[in-house]
Amino acid sequence: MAQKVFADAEAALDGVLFDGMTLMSGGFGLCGIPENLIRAIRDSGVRGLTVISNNCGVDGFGLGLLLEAGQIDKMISSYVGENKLFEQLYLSGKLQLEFNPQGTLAERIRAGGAGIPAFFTKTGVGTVVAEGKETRDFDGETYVMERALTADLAIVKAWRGDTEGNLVYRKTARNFNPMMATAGRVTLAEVEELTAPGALDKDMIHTPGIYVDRILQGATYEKRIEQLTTRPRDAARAQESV
Amino acid sequence: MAQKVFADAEAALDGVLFDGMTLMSGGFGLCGIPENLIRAIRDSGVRGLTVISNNCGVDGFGLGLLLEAGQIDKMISSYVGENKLFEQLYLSGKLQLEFNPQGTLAERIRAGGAGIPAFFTKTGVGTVVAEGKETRDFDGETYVMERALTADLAIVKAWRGDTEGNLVYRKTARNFNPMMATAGRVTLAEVEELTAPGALDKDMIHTPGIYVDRILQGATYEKRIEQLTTRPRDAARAQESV
Amino acid sequence: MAWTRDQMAARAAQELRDGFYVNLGIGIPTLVANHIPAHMTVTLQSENGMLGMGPFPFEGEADPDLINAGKQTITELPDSSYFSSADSFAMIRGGHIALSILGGMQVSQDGDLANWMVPGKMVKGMGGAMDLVAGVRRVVVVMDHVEKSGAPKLLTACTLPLTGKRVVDLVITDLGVFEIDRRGAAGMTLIERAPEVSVAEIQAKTQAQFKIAA
Amino acid sequence: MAWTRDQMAARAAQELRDGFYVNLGIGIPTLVANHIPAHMTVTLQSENGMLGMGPFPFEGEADPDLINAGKQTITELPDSSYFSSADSFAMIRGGHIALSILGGMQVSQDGDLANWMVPGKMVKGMGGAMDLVAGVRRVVVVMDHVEKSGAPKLLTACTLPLTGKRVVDLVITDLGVFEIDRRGAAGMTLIERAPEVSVAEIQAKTQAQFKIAA
Repeated sequence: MAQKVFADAEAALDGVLFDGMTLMSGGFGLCGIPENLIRAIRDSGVRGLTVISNNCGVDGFGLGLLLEAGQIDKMISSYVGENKLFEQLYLSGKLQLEFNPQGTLAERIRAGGAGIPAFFTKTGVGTVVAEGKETRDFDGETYVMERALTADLAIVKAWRGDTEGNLVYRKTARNFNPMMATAGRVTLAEVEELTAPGALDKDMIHTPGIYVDRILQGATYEKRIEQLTTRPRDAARAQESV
Repeated sequence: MAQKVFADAEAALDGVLFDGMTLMSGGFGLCGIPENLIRAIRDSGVRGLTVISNNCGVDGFGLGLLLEAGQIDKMISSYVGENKLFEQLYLSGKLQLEFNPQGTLAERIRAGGAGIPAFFTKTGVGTVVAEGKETRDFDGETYVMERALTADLAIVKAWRGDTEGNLVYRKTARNFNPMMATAGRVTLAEVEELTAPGALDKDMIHTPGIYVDRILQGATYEKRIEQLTTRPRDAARAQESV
Repeated sequence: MAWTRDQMAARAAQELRDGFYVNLGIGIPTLVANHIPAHMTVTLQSENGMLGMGPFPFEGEADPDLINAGKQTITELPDSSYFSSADSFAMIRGGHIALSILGGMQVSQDGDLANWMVPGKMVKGMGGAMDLVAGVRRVVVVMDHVEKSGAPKLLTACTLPLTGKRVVDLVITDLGVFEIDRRGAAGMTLIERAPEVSVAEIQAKTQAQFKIAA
Repeated sequence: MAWTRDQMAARAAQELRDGFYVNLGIGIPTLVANHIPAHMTVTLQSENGMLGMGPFPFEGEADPDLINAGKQTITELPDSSYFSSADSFAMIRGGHIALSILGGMQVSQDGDLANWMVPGKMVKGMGGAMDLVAGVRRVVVVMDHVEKSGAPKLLTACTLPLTGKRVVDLVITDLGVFEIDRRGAAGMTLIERAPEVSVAEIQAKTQAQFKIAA
């Protein structure tokens, strides 16, 4: 019987990495990133990667680890943000960067998984994003044609998953993970909790197991917070909780 | 404060119906159809409808009621199936019919809700479905361009919904309902159980409330079964249950 | 001796592999589910929005919210999942289903398939068939070798409106099994015959040109 | 007297209507949430995949799985829902969000917006801004009237790479409020001034051509 469960990230990556490959990695900022698989890819030493991910982690965490190790040749992202090394490598010409509007990036990945080679969107018309791309009018509005994105390998992070690869995400850690799971020629999922089939509500599965080739329970989750913002408890509430 | 909850189907339909309008109706066969809203539309007497729905109900139930009452001019569907009146009206030229492959229909509706005016698919290339449409090669394969579908009104059926319009569907009664909820200029949802906000799991909402303009709890649900298929209990199991 | 419907389904089941996700059409293809080897994990997709389709329910336990693409009441399994029609056909169109087994009215020697309408007569509609043949990685058609009238169904070119062009990989009829090189130029090849069915009989009942496997 | 950041946010809040679904950008637009009138139901969308964004968590209660598009920890409300990035931008692109309030570096008199990069200097990326300005029904930009250097930010044409062409409906600066007829030919109109700010001062600090509302 086919077996999808692997003992750890290193085992799950066995045989699927090669230099020059295209990698999709789920997450938005540091939220919902497959941190165990990223660490194992760093340790594997694979090089020349094209990485499709909304962001590229931060210095010292998430995909930032692969940037630091010089394993990434090109990023396809919507946001560099506060990642200094990313910005610096790009500005110095050491890293190729293809900026995509976030929604276009998400839809290109969905299209890749859904067998749709191209679609039209209003996003980016009249900007550098549309340069060199076909534009076209529908009902008096101008749209740009965007192509699908797929990858040799997709790595995603879910909250819970079962041994058949059915996945459930938690809160805003869902983000790009469900689409990426559909767009990898091979898809690996890491989960915080691996369950037996039947433990997940069948009406509530975000990624059906068909999309997941291998699954593992992550050894540890740091789940680092990028921008901790809080508010003080107000007096009334503080009293209540005493 | 904005109020989305209506007392019944008739009240929810107030002011949104007009002759010659385009109507989307969720459901696959008789599974997951907005039966209360369909009955109220029949009673309203609105005419000249273009109806976008995978099927057209059966004689005497579901959208079959609108067919019988002569309220439909045109269907956009993937399957006539066992609906004799549908077949007969079409063959005698009294009903226009635009056949769409089921997946193309679903994707055209999703595109309509998602601001994508057109997309390419392999489905239907080389068949009557592609006649008169643009075809195009991507990476050596031929695809046909399909346009988005929207409607003046979308009516959908969910299992549970809250007063803000968040919806959850049950089993295969989900089908076309989530996409249609996004593609109506006005969207009405009927539910079996209307709950207060907070009663639904926030990670498990299939249709966010933003898509639902009006919501009602259906008065009655017949939930007719089109093809009842069962198997006998085997001896061993029969014994167990004694 | 021609194969029975059940024997055709059993032959189609030989196309299954462990771990496959499969979509079965209405009619004989549905019977394939009864022939999945016990040691094999095969997950059935139903294009109305379900993965992991179980058997028919016991009497009195049918759920109107749980039907297959043929609108028959079914059951779920421990690893089942439900999804929308758009997500279901994204799965199909995106090439995630390994195998589709479906019925046919006509198949051409190049792999064209017609199975959704007879102009002026039968207007059922294509349902999900056009999406399945365009999107699924391997397409197997199971059908009678000839029509009730005796007219051949394996043709040089289909005369009925097509469901898909160059989409069929394998045809299983009551008389034999044909491989079709739909992506290349090798055409159609007879690779198996039902017991006691002669090549001559098959040739007499087939309009399509076909080679005979060595 | 020029408006403070908070006063600009308060002015932007006047664009809200009961029942609106709204997306707020980073910076001053975030402050708009503090000015939603008590009798009004306004639902905030966060483009990373949430509808119904609540306030920052109490100390010690931050959840790393719950952040907004600015990557700040936030909370949920009773009617919140979560969804994928594809579904989030389907919502945005499909015109389901009534209003987007975001920051700007430059706005042209035709409604072009630049707010995502300074070539060779700042490479943050556009994130979801291009999708928001293309998809949301009404776009309001809140920004300082001039750069720190004193250079005008309301221009005849933007000099920085665009976020969108003819996308801005209203600009709120610390000096006044401008309406832009982005779908027509009427151009830009000054419709309000901050207290004690003269038309002459605004004209001196604005490169764009604008009319003055009667």
